[in-house]
Amino acid sequence: MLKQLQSTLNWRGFVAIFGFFLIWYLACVLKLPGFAEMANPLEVIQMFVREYAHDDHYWLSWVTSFQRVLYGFLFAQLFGIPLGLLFGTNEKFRNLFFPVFELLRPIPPLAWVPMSILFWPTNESSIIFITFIGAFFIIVINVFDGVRDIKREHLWLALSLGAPRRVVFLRIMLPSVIPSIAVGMTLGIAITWDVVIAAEMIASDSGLGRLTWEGYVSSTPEVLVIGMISIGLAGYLSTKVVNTIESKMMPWRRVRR
Amino acid sequence: MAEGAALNTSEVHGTKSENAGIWLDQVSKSFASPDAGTIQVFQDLSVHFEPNQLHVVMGASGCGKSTLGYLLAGFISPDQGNVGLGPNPVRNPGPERLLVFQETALWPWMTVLDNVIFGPKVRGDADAKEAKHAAQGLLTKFGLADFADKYPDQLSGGMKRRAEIAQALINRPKVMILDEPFRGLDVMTREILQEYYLDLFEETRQTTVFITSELEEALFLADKIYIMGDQPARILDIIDVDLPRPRDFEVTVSKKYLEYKERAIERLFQSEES
Amino acid sequence: MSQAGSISVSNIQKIYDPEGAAVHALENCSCEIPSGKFVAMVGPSGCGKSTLLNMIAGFDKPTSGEIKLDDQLLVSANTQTPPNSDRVVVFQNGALFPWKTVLENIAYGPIVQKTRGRGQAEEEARELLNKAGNLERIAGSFPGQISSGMQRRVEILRALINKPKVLLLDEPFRAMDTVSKSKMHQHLLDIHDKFRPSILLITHDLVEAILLADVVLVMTTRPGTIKVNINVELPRPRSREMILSDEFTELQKQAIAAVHEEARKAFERGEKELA
Amino acid sequence: MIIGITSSVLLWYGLVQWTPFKAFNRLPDPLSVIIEWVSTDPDYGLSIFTKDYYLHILYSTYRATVAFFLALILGVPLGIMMGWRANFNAYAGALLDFLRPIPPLAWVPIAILILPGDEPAVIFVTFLVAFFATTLNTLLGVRSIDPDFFRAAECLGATDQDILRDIIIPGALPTIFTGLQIAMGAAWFSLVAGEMIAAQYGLGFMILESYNLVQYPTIIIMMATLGIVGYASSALIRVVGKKMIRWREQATGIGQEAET
Repeated sequence: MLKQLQSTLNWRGFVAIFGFFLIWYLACVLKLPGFAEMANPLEVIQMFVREYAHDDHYWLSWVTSFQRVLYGFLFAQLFGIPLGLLFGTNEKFRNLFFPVFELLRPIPPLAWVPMSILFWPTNESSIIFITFIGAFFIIVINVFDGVRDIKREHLWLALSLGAPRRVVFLRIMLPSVIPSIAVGMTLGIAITWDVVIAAEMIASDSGLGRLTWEGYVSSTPEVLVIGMISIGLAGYLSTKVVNTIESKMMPWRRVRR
Repeated sequence: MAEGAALNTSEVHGTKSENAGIWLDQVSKSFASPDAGTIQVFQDLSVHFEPNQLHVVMGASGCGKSTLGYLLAGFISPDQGNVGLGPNPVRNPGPERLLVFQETALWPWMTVLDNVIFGPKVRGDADAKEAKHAAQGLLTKFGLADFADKYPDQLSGGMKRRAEIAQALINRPKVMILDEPFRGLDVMTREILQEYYLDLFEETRQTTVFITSELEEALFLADKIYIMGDQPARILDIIDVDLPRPRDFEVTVSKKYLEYKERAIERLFQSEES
Repeated sequence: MSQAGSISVSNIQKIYDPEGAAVHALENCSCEIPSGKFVAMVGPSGCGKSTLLNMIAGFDKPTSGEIKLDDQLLVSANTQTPPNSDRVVVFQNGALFPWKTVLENIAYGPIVQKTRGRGQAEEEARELLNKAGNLERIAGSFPGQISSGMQRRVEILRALINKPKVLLLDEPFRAMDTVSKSKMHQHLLDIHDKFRPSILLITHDLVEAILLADVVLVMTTRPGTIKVNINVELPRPRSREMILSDEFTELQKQAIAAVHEEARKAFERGEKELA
Repeated sequence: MIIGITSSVLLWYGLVQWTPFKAFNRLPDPLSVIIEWVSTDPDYGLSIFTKDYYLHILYSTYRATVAFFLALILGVPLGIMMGWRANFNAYAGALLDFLRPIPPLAWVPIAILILPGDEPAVIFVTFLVAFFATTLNTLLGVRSIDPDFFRAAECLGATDQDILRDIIIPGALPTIFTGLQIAMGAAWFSLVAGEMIAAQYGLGFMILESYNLVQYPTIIIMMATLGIVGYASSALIRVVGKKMIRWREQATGIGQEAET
């Protein structure tokens, strides 16, 4: 954490990020090709302070998107973790259904949009479903890999000390898989935001994704940029929260030298 | 070795009479290999490890030493033949034959103390307080009293190995099997741990099968050295090591030690050439 | 083969400063590696042996003091001669390039130094493999396909083809079993007899050190400095039977006395630092 | 395996046809999908016998390929420079870290705004995800190279150019290929969204369009096609990777040679 802070706070990093904004500003002011209709950073800030910082509609977009991410993410955990465990521990079940899972996995989550809208009664539930799909496959695969990577020595040791099956599952297998669950969570939260934003642009009238898209449609590039930055910030915050939860889940990793 | 343990070791390891010999009788074992069909690791292998001795099984890497350990511990079963402890055949893992793994098998998500009391706790043969007391006693004896509440990854390699030995000993096994327990440690730490283990053994005389690929380690510890050759694994030679006990590192410069060493090296070279 | 290659280390001090806690790795450390001699350095882990070797190789700089190669300044606090093929390192965990064949690995030095063309370099590499005991059959193998002992031999050959003045061996036989190790000792002794480079060998193994070296340097625990300097006057060529001689035993006793005290100090400190 | 797949398809059929749940009844059943897919005269105009079907595949594949190779050409050198030169990494790494939290798909509107036309915009967002994956994995690959390899090369007299050619590129290659596979998957992911939002051809576009035109079986056909094409493209990368990293194969495939 501290290290990361140091590396982003080094002066070269500042120079690079400042340079980025400067080029953006100059491109707009000089009306370079493509930038004629673009807003420059100062205009974006002005717009934000003047019209958005106090705007309920804007903050509601945050809440809406966060809710969708949260539900999609939680459902993906709720179904993904047990399914991954089942694939990992039950050979019969795996032989039966893993191929089906593998057939569905390469289909990009957003391709599910129309089916989801058809199937689910409300727009909200269909967006949550697509979000769920985005994280679900990654989580299952990670948990499954986690089960397969359990060190056989860890299981043998428990067995030879006389542990019953239930204890082996709860105290040896589950904790072994936690790091893989954590990896699935990190990847999952990033992809969830990605999916929510796209789904909102395609099939919703609310949320940060929609806000950004409307910025484009209504030719107010300031809004478009505000939307993007908000989404970036939201994604960053969620990742931080997820990382905190992960380190709480693995106290033994926190103390690693 | 750290003093000040309130615990009497015989309390922990049981009395000598509880120790038993462990054996393989005409054991065959093969494994499926992806590119070479099946590999016959053992064919009609018979070995008898007598009680109350420190047996060292020594051979080059890949000769089937670990498989031997796993068979004795009951992690794998022979295709043919029998493995047994005292008069009884064994087929499953059990707390009377405990194996200390190569590298480390401490569960990283449990503190050192939780790792050590796992056995008594899950079997329910001691109440929690009793188990904790015994574990703390052992940890103190092993110089790990200050580390009971740490996680394994906070320990140095040498400490992990000692914690693992404690994790096994608390269950009062009749036989200890150690599969290259000090591998991967630097030589100096290794030597110190060898002294540790030797002290422990000389105190308890617990039946031990110690697997290693290091000749120096074998000579320093053993009552008997079994030199193993491979494909299929067999015992090439058994050396009775008649060096005085208790031993310390002075012994490694004695004439007798060096003669044993020379003989063993000869034997090992021969086995490679054949 | 260049006949020079004497290293002189004088008054080296090295202080690492991670997060403000100054760690004195080496203090007042001086020693000599005479031209063509085999010097072994033993000491507890973390005593700064590898640091010293890295300085000679040109990977690191001292805080003060200097190291000279044939009376030329190699490193000091403000000079650092970059690594070069006159001082080649053989690494603890092996550093053969896994994506190049054995032959390509050995021929690599002359090719990148442009002292020889590819064809000629590979020809020489092949010769060297043969001289080292009919190893030509592994020329086309990748390092991952040969045993770890064989990998070490190839790595030493990869160094030798450059005719280095000094060969720096950083615990190269660590984690090998007794038989492979014993064979490696013989190979290394042969190589030293044939090519006569100066050799600095870092090891934890006393028997290995005495059997191979002309001089055994025992280092203290951190901050590292030379504790004892043991001259090994066993005749050459040497063979492993020599470990049975009284002379050897006597040397071994000397070394054990010096090393074990330091090892225990280091061990106990290591445990304390963790608590 | 076959039982698993068959029973799943049967379950799907049963749910759509025989259950009283409206939600399921609205979906197309597998039989009608397959009939439509292999029909010479499809009801909704797209089957394996129609030209348009392949046109959509071609469009999507073209976009994914262009985006992928752009990502490869820009991402790999950038990743290498970042991994090799700490100072360069201080600039580029900070900028990348700064931009990365913005999901690639959030770039769609701005891409349409700035770039001339929808086509470059779709390719741009597809490129963007692939680019991040490629760059970061290349960086990881370079960092994962054992530092002793660099030192050994220096000892042997290698110049920077030699080190780049003989150490960095071969050493990072396995990780680069892992990255390329991830990049390919991510590219398809973005492409579909991009096509849904701003394209007139392509699989993603057709999925949404079929929904608007109430041609439900076509949606499933397009989804399945996407799955197949996506899978094939990452399989292709895997095969190329295996070919290029021959030493890894051999090192683990064949047993250890005997020692003298």
